[in-house]
Order: sequence, then structure tokens, then C-alpha cells
Amino acid sequence: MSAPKMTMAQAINAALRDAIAEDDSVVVFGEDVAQLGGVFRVTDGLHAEFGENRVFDTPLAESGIVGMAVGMAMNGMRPVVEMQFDAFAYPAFEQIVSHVAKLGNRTRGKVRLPIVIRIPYAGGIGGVEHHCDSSEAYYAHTPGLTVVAPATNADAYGLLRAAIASPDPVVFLEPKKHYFSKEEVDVSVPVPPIGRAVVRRQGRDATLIAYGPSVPVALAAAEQAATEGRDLGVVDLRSIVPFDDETVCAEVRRTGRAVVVAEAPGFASVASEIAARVGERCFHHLEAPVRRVTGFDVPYPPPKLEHHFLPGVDRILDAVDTLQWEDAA
Amino acid sequence: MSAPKMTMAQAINAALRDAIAEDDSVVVFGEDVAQLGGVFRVTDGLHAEFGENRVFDTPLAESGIVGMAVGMAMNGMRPVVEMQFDAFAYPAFEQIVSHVAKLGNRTRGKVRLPIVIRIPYAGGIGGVEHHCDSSEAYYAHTPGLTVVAPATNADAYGLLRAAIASPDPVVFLEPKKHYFSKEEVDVSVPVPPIGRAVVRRQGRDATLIAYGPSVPVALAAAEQAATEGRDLGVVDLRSIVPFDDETVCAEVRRTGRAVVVAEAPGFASVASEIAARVGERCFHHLEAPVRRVTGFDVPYPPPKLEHHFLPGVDRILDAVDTLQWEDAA
Amino acid sequence: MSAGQLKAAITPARSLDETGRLVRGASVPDPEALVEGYRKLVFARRLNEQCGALVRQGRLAVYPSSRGQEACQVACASVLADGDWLFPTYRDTAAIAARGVDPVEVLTLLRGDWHCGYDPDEHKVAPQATPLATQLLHAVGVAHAARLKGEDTVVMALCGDGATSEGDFHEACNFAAVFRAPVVFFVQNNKYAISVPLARQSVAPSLAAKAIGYGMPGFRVDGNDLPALEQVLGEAVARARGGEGPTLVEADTYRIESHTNADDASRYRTDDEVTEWLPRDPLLRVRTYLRKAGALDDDLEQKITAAAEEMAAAVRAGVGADTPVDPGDLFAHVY
Amino acid sequence: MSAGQLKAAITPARSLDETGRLVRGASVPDPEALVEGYRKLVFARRLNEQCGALVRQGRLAVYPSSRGQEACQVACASVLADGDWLFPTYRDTAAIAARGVDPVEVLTLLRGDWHCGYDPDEHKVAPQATPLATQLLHAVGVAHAARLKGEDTVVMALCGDGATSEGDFHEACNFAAVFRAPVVFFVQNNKYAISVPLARQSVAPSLAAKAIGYGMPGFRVDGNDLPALEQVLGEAVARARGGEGPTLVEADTYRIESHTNADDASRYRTDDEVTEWLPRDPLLRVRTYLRKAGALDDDLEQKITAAAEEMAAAVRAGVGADTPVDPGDLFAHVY
Amino acid sequence: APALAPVAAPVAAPAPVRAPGGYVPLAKPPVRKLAKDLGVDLYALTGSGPDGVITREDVESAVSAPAAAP
Ligand SMILES: Cc1ncc(C[n+]2csc(CCOP(=O)(O)OP(=O)(O)O)c2C)c(N)n1
Ligand SMILES: Cc1ncc(C[n+]2csc(CCOP(=O)(O)OP(=O)(O)O)c2C)c(N)n1
Ligand SMILES: [Mg+2]
Ligand SMILES: [Mg+2]
Ligand SMILES: [Mg+2]
Repeated sequence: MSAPKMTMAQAINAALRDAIAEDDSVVVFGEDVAQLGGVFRVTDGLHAEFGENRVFDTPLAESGIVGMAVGMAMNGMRPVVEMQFDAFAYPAFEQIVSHVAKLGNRTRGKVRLPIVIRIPYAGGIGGVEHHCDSSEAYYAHTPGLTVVAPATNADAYGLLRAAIASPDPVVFLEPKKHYFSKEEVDVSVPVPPIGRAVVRRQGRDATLIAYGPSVPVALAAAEQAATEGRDLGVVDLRSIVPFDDETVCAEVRRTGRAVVVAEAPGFASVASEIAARVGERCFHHLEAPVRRVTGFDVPYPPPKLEHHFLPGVDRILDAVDTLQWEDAA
Repeated sequence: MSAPKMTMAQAINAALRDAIAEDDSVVVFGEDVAQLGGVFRVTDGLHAEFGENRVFDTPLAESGIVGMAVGMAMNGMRPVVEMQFDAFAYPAFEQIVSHVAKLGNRTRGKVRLPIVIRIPYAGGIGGVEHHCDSSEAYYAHTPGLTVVAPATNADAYGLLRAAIASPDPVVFLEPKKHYFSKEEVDVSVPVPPIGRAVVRRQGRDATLIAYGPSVPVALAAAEQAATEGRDLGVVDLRSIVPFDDETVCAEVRRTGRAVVVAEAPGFASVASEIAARVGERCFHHLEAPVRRVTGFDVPYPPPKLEHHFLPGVDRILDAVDTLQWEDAA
Repeated sequence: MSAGQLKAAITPARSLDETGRLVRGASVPDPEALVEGYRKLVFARRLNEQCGALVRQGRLAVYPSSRGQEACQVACASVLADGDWLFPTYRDTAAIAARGVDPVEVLTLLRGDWHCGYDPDEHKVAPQATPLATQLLHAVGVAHAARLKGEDTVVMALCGDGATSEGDFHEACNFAAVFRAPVVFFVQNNKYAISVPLARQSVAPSLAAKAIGYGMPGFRVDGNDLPALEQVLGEAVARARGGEGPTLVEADTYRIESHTNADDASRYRTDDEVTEWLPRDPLLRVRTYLRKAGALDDDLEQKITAAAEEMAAAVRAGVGADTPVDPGDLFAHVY
Repeated sequence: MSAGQLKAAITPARSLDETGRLVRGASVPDPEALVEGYRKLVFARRLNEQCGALVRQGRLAVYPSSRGQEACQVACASVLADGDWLFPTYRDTAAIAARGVDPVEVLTLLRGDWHCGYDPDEHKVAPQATPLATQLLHAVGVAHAARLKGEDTVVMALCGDGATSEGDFHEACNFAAVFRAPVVFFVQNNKYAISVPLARQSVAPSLAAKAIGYGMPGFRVDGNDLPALEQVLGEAVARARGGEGPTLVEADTYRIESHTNADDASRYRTDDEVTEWLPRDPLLRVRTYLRKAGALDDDLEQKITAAAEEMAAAVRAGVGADTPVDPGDLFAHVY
Repeated sequence: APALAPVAAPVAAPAPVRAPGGYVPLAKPPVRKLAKDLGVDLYALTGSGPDGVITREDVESAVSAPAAAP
């Protein structure tokens, strides 16, 4: 018996719908989320179903949206706000870093902020400039923010439910290039906790570590490698913060080789963090240096060049090739 | 014959003065930089000397300041703007990330932005919340920004001159806890290029890698270690972007052991990047995993707790102790 | 702040009414100049249509049309001198073209070849801004630098009604007023920010009324009325050039098409609403006026249309041409 | 937007003039209520003095004094009901104390023990905001949530003249107006943002005039005039509670001391300027009025002073006490 | 939940066998390099270091005791 197929946009929509229906304090707002249902239709139908008090459009101001969410959370609500695109969350950066992330700590837990900031993020959609940033490092580096990046539609549903249920703020990164891909999603499967990575593919020879939009790319690379006789495993982080060292390191210790795959520019990135932690925690197990396959340290390119920028199967396999196989079994 | 002693604030002041005097297109502006000479007196006297057209106060709006700098640079000027404190640069984040960093690339070099964004940064001054953030990772992760962090007063002078001379934008991070420490500064010594690290102390046993406010701490740790029979070297990055792999790796390859020291929270940080690159580039030379001694992944604490947060000599030496000396030569 | 000033910020100035009649007390340029304006309107309209077609053919990734706003597009460019600067948004392709930039270069962005396809400095046209309202501050910077250098440059900074809600709009207006920067802020109030109607954006008596809070003059003008726009914007430019500082001008106009081709306006507005605006078409009233004034006959119209067709053909050819993209550009000019 | 509304946004409302005389047409509360106001003013002044002394003794790291602004500090707290919220800045210690929070708890921040020393929810007082204008948006959020929940809570949101230049000020005013959120924006225009004078901050006819651009009422009031403040703020609170939305109130006041003890105001303003403001002292005029009205005699004054001294002693003791800090707190409540 | 692999590699496995994907001989990178340069197969060694880590000495003595070679 298979679960119904839905797109990631539909899975997120379902998570929002279920959360709003179950909990009176959940409110959804942002730019174009109500009448239009969001530019990606992620909030489609929610305004019609739940009305203006639960789902509403705001004036066009991201700092305003996040700042208002802080206040609403201070007054007992669970705001789920949408930033229309990754780069358009930057106007809200001060609110996110100086308030959303810190208020719980600043007040010794007296004020907690159950806010979810949903960000359609990353590239691969042929978008013009400012529409394809992978901005996770900015949030992951900021103490106080839980940062989640689902790679599957089922995870998008389950992790968003968990994010909304969290008493503390969560930045929820939605790989926009997956919004319209269909997968089976069984919403009755218990919500997996935030903070657990998952081994998407077992592999003996090396471990690919990825999250969000890079997971399917890593899986495709592993597929390809298999045809060439190399058995690669794939770990999907699911959440960047908290980071699941246990799952990641168990895999790398088994294979002795790791490649981190992420779309964001590599310098001082989440990929750097993964390479650093794996290097530190799996030191004696490493047969080769941990490689990173990331976006280049350049602005996100225009549509016609984006395939050069994005980590693809070829670049991943090239990196795998450098893992010092000469002294492998 | 020794050069005159000056504080870091004075060295920066001298660099600004010399740059304004030499080049008509240099303008200095921000909050309180004119009449007051800045809250740290870094711009002291410049308004009186050069007048309102060269040094001026703006309304209180950081996005405004940086955005205006973009326009002034588009129209032939070399703006040097001050953000009053690290956390108060966040309102300008969108301008910095989406425009300052990208305009040169977006226009294929037709428009270049010789902007310097000066940020008094990091902690150790007993400042209340929002006054002590180490925000370098946000900038270093953003392609298009050169990120400089001087550790000595002479470097503060020389690197700022180089930053102002640069045709492209530079984020200039001034370790505010050093503003009032005196050192000899010989301004006639040729300006060192941005992008070169320097070995501040030669050491045989392990290499401490630091920048900005952490360099003196690393040097103190090395001092202390020497009394305990361990010979630690210290590399001062001087610029985070560009990163001087050559100097750093030469040292680590020699010692086989490295500890990265930085104030910022460690997750997805510049320290992560350094650990990741060193792990990758010096793999076969590493006798022990690269350790990181950083701020914790928590908001910057209040004054009475900041010494627990900051990487100090003890925490550095503890990390050095874990560098698997048992099988050292 | 007098009652008259307040009124000017709230009640739209008009020159030609919807039937092409001169509004009482208003004046319009002499017919020859107005014919030139009409020519530009026809070009702008044709460009909008051509780009729409190119999107449908898959030759452009996306196109935010300024159909219905052509009078704004033409006026904001025509009041500028050569050395002045224009700061456009994604919706202002026609204004950039009206300023003289080859539309094919402008369309580089929407074709996906590169981010900015023209040389901003050569044309004194900033790259089309996508992050809303951010460019207004750049405009202030260019203007302030010009003043410091003793140049009499004026900067025309465009944004939409939605963008006025952003903090950067506020900071830009305030900086300009405080520094008396020679900037004209020109808000094309086309009543929607994607799906969000003006009423959710602001409950002020007008967007131009915001000028009061910055201590600068604010004017509201019929945004489908080319002569009125040229007059109000022209006066604002003259004030700026004369050292009298910035002005905020709001054009009362309407976005006839969807936000972009990717948008479906039927989800948030009625056809009736759109239909109401059709008779207010910015081309129609100028055409009727010129026809009645005897300055536009079939022959001249035919010439104008032919020239616009030529431009459209060139755009088709240029956009259709197989221009190579260089992956090396990815790494160029980053640092 | 009528001429009268415009005037109210520009000309400060007054009740008591500098000599303690009732301004023509104005009314003040009955003497007993005003004595209570006077008591609070004395407390606020004493608290400012005490904190200044604690800084000089090294017991507080820093203190931004509201000396000269005590009428604002008292009024904004006294017009609120228990369930209402106050959103203060670093300069509003006295206002928080006037709301009933123990000053020792408030001073936790400036002592360096922890960031926020009181329970915001218990007192309905947000943490003191340092990042300028950011808290105004939180205030709007609290207010909007209250409205959605059907509660009649009103939120008083404080900021300075400098903070009005920030984008967040704009976004907060606009959101509040659009959502008709029950917020009173109260700008203490003390003429300086650290060293930067008002003229570099704004060239608008007043800061209250900014209200026009948001479609909300704006009022300017003498910021050293307690009864006038209580009336204007009280009416704003009543409007908000009655579902009529936000109001912007600007108090015309002056920062008598330096920005903080770490600042040296002599670098950017003359003693003469300060001296001019001294006769406009907010305590003086209430005292004179009450004395003349026979509602305040030596005995009562003496009682009030004694009570203020008691408060000051408690603050000294509390701030002086050796409270342990727990390094474990560093890691608590982060995620 | 996925089946998790052992968190730590087996310590000083009594009879190390070449079983890629299930077991990685523990050694720091320079020792690995030394082993490679000397043609020593780490899978054939038992580490004498803490937690079974193969040391330089282990590698060097493997060279001088060719019996350990495969
Ligand atoms: C900072 C920012 N936030 C969000 C967006 C996404 N966005 C693009 S256009 C638009 C609506 C803009 O409306 P308006 O300013 O009225 O201009 P119009 O499109 O009507 O010309 C939005 C929300 C953006 N480009 N920048
Ligand atoms: C976003 C931000 N930028 C800069 C600062 C540094 N700063 C602290 S107070 C201040 C001046 C504020 O002036 P005003 O709003 O008039 O309030 P006042 O201090 O006069 O009460 C500045 C610039 C800050 N706290 N936050
Ligand atoms: Mg619009
Ligand atoms: Mg802003
Ligand atoms: Mg002030």
C-alpha cells in the first residue's frame, strides 16, 4: 500500500494546514502568501480555508515580517513566516541574528520564540540574480538558530511539523528546485525529530555527506559510481543545526573516505564545518583528506551558467577520484 | 632608531588622514564620525582638518550608509564608512551581500566599488550585548568581499591604506579591544599587500593560526608553552579573504600540528574553514587532528561572563595538549 | 507645509483627460514635442509586446511588463539630461530603452546570459534592481557624490508602490532630504506588489504624502498622462539641478498585465478592475489629442508604427541570436 | 488630513509652561493625581542620579541617563494599564521602574551580570532594546497578536529621534497603520543621537509629521510637560484600545547629560545650549504649579524625597550586592 | 530509522582482515603515507598505539619483519 504522491510544495502545504488546524496559535504570514498562495503556491488555499486571522499578507518588508513575528511569538503565537526568496531574507538579517536567535538566551528562557522562518532557497531553477542564494551558512553560524534543510518531500512534511512544534526558532530551508517534484509522502508516519541525519544509501568505499538540494545529486553520483564499481554511501543531514555527528562519523569511520557536497560557496561554509568536524572526529580513520564539492566562491551566476556553478555528478565523482585510492584495498 | 608609538586607533586615524590627504576621492562617513570623531575616536580631528565634504555624519541608518557608499563609489569616490559596532552592521547586510559584494561581477567589472567598510569588532571590552560580535564569517563566506583583520597597529595602518587603495570592496575588521594599546608604528614602511599572512613566531612543535584579536592571545599562549618546554609557532593571517594557504600550510607541514584560534562561535566559521583547508592541504603531514579553539556556539555573553567565552591561553594550551604528543619525535 | 502642498501630494495632477482633452488650467508641450513623446510611447508599448512574445517563445526566461505604465517609462527618461542618472528596476526595461540603451543589451538579464548587459557608466543607467528599494540608496549616493564634486547631475530613482514599504525606501528618502541630494524619487504606483494590493501596503492618503515626513516636496500625478508626468518630473529635475534637493513623485497608474508571465493575476484581481483601467490607456489620450490637434495623421502614425516594428525586429533578432556565454565570466571580477 | 491635524503634528501641545502656569485652554489632572505624577518624577530623577553615581563608583559599566526626560519616562508608563506592554530602550530605565519593575533587576544589563534581568512577560515590559528601532516591530507584533486574540492590550513603543532614521522605524509604523495595531509610538526627541544633532537626522517639519506618511495620527507634545504628555499619550492609548489603531507621538525634550557616562558632550554641543534647557526642567514646572495650587507643601515634599532616598538606597544595596554569576548560563536557553 | 554503523571502529581487532567498508585501520595520515612509501599494508597490522592506532614503529617493524607482509 503506497502513500499518496505529492510535490514538496504540497507536502509543505499539508504540514502548514495540519499545524494551523491543530494549534490555534499557529499563524502564517509574509508577502503574497494569502490571496495568491505564495509565488510557489506553497501556501495555496490556506487563506481561503482558515481566514485572514490565521493566514495573511503583509506589507512588503522582510525586517518588518520577522520583527512582527518576534512580537507575535512574545505574545503567545507560533508565527510561520515566509521569506519570498533566499536573498530577500537579507533585509531581515538584523532581526534574525540579534533578536530571533538570541531572545531566549537574553532573557534566560523567560521569553522563548517558537518562530519558523521558511526560506525557499538554493538554485537550479534558472532564476535571475538574487533568486538562488544558498544562505544556510549565515544562519548556521548564528548561535540560537536551528537550521533545517529537508531533501525529501516526506522530510519536508515531518520536519516542518517538528519545526512548528519547536519552542525555539527554526530556519527552514526549502530547496526550491524540488518544489514541484513528486514523491510518496505518508503524513501518518511519526514526525522524525530534528537533529537526526539519515543514511540514504549504504556504501562501503566512501561517504558522501549532503543536505537539502544536494542529497539527490549525491545519490545520483553514487548511482553513477556504482556502475563504475565504486560503492558510495550518502548521508542526508536533514538538519544542519543541530548537527548529527554520530551518524555522520559512524559512516565515515566505516569507509575512511568522505566528500561533502553543498551548493553554497565553500569558504567558511557549512561544508567547511562538516569537513573540519569530520577531520577532527574521524582523524585516524581517514584514508584521504575530506574533499568538498561546493559552489564556487563567486556570486550565483546567471541561468545560462548555473550548471557550471552547481556541484554536479561529475564534480562529485572527480572529487571521489582524488580520495587516494591507490592504497585502497 | 625606533618609530613613534601609537595606539591602534591612532594608527587607523593616521591611515585615514593620509589617504584623505593623498586622494581627493576618499570620503569618510558614518554615525558620529565627524564632530565627535567616532565613539572610539578613530576619526578624531579628520572633520576639523578636511571639512564636511570629506568627513561627515549621516542620519542613523546603516543600510543607508552602505547603500549611499555604493552610489558614491559608482560616481567616482572611495567611501570609507564606519559601522559603529559589529552587530550594528547587520541592518546593512542586504546592501553588503547583494550589492557591495556583487556589483563588480554583476556588471562584468564595468562598475567597481572601492568601498571600505570599517567595523570595530569582537569582544574583550566588557561591552553590553550587541557590542562584541565577531561577525567575520558572514563576510568571509560572501564571495566578492575582501576581509581584512589586522592584529598589530602597524598592520592596521598598512592594511587600511591598502584597503582604501583597493579598487574593490574591503571589509576591514578592527579588533576594538586593541584600539587603545600602544605599539611602535613606522608609517614609512611600505604598505604590505593584502593577502599575505605572516609568521609572528617561529615554532617547531605546533602551529597556532589566528587573526585579529586572537593573535596576541595566541602569542601569549606560545610564550606560556615555551616555559613548559613546548615550542609553538604563531601565524597571523592578516587577511581572511584572500586566504594565504602558502604561508599557513608551510608552517603546518613543518610542525605537523595545528590549532586554530578565533573568537567567533565555531560552527560554520572562519576557524572551520581554516581547519578544513589545512586538513585537506596538509593531510599527510598532520600528526594530530587540527583543533579549533573558538567562542562557543552561544550568543556573546554579558561582561561578567565574557572571559569564559573568549579563547584564552588556558583553552589554547589545553587544545595543544590534545595534539597526540605521545608519538611525537 | 501648506494646505496647497498637501493637496499636491494627494490629488493627482493631470494635463490630458481620458478622452484626450486638455484639462482646465493645464498646458501641454507643443504638438511636435508631443508627437515625439507619442513615438516613444508607441516604442515602449511595442517593446512590452515584443518581450511578452519572446517569453512565450521561450527566448526570455521572464518578463515583467510595464504595459499600462508606458507614460511613466517614457517621461522619467525624457526629462533627464545626458549626464543624469537613471536607477531602474526589473520592470523598467522600456524606460531604459527610452533613455537610449539598446533593448537587446537590457534583456541580457532576462535572457539569463548575464546579470547586467549594458555598461551602467556609459549610459548613466544603473543595473536593473531586483532587491526592492535598495537601489534608491545608490541613487542618493550618486547624487551626493555629484554634488560634492560640484557637478549638476540629477538622479532619477524608480520604484514601485510595494517597495515604498521597505526600510531602504525610508532611509533613501531621508538621506536625500538631509543631504539635499539631487534625486527625484519616482514611485510608479501600479496598485499591486505582485498580488498584494495597495491597501495592504499603505493606508496613507497617498504615497507622495510620505514626502512630508522627510521634509521634501511630494507630488501625485496621473501616471497615464504623459504631459502631466513630464511636467511634474521635469520640475522636480529642475529643482534638483538648482540645488533645491529631492522630490518624491507618485504616479497613479496600473499594471495591466500580470506581475510577470509567471504570475496569474486572476488569483487576486477581477477582470472588471482591469477593464476599468483600459480606457485610461496612456497612448490613447495622447493620440486622440494629437489627432484632434492635427499633429498626427495616418501617414505619420504609419511611420511611427513602422519604426517601432523595426525596433521590435531588431530585438527579436538580437535576443534570438546565439550569443555564446563564457563560463570563465563566473570567476571574473569577483575580487 | 486636515490643517488642524497637520498643526497638531508640528506644534507641541502644552499644559504647563516653564513657570508652572497653566497654558490657556489646557487642563491638568486634579492636584492629587498630579502630586502622584510629581512623586514619580522625583523618583525618576533620583534614579538617574543614583545610577550616575554607581557608574562613577564603577558599580555599573555604563548608564544612559534620561535626566531632563523624566516627564516622558513617567508619562509613558503611567498611561498604561496592567495588561499593556512597554517596549523600552537602553535609555528608559526610569520608565521601566515607573512601570513597577525593581530598578535593580533592570540594572542587571548595565551591571554586566546578564542581558535582561527582569521577566518581560511578568511585567509586560520587553527587554531594553539596544539595536535601534528593532523593538518597534516587536511591539507591533505583540499588539497585532493581542488583536487577533481579541484582547484589548495596548503597546507603548519607545525610541529616540535618531532611531526614526532606521528602516525598522518605517516598517514598524507602516505595519502598525496597515494592521491598525494598538501601538503608541513614542519618540523622545532629545535632539541628539549621541553626537549627531536633529538637523542631521531629519529636515521634516517635525518627527510627528512622519505619521502622515503612514496614515496615522501624529502629535507633537512638550516633552518636559508631564500633564500634556499624559493627556496626549493617554488619548493615544485610548484610541488604540478602542480599535482606532496606532498613533505617533513626538516629545520635544532634551538630553541634559552626555549620551552615556562614556560620552563627552562638550565635543559636539555648547554649555549654553544645555543651559537654555535647564529652566524647562520637567520637575520644576509641576512643582511650582502644585506649590501654587497648595497641593504640595514642605512636609509632603520631604516625604516624597525621603521615599526617593529609600528607593536609591535599595538600588545602591541591590547593585552593590555580590550576586554570583553562573557560567553555565552561557549555554542555557540557546537552543 | 536507518541502521547505524558502529560508532567507533573495533579496537585492536584480533585478526584484522581486509574488509573495506566495515573496518578501517587506524593511523594518522603521515603514518599512512609512510606505510604506502614502504609498501606496508595497514590492514595487515595491529596497532600498538592508544585505541589500536597503528604507529610509525608498527609500520617500520613491519618492514623489518617481512613475515607480516601479505
Ligand atoms: C527585498 C525584496 N523582497 C521581495 C522581493 C520579491 N518581489 C519581486 S517584485 C515584488 C513586488 C514589488 O512590487 P512593487 O514595488 O509595487 O513593484 P511592481 O512589481 O508593481 O512594479 C516582490 C515582492 C524582492 N525582489 N526584493
Ligand atoms: C542599529 C544600531 N545602530 C547604532 C547603534 C549605536 N547607538 C547607540 S545609541 C545611538 C544613538 C541613538 O540616538 P536616539 O535614537 O536619538 O536615542 P537617544 O540615545 O538620544 O535616547 C547609537 C548610534 C545602535 N545601538 N543600534
Ligand atoms: Mg506595484
Ligand atoms: Mg532595513
Ligand atoms: Mg536622541
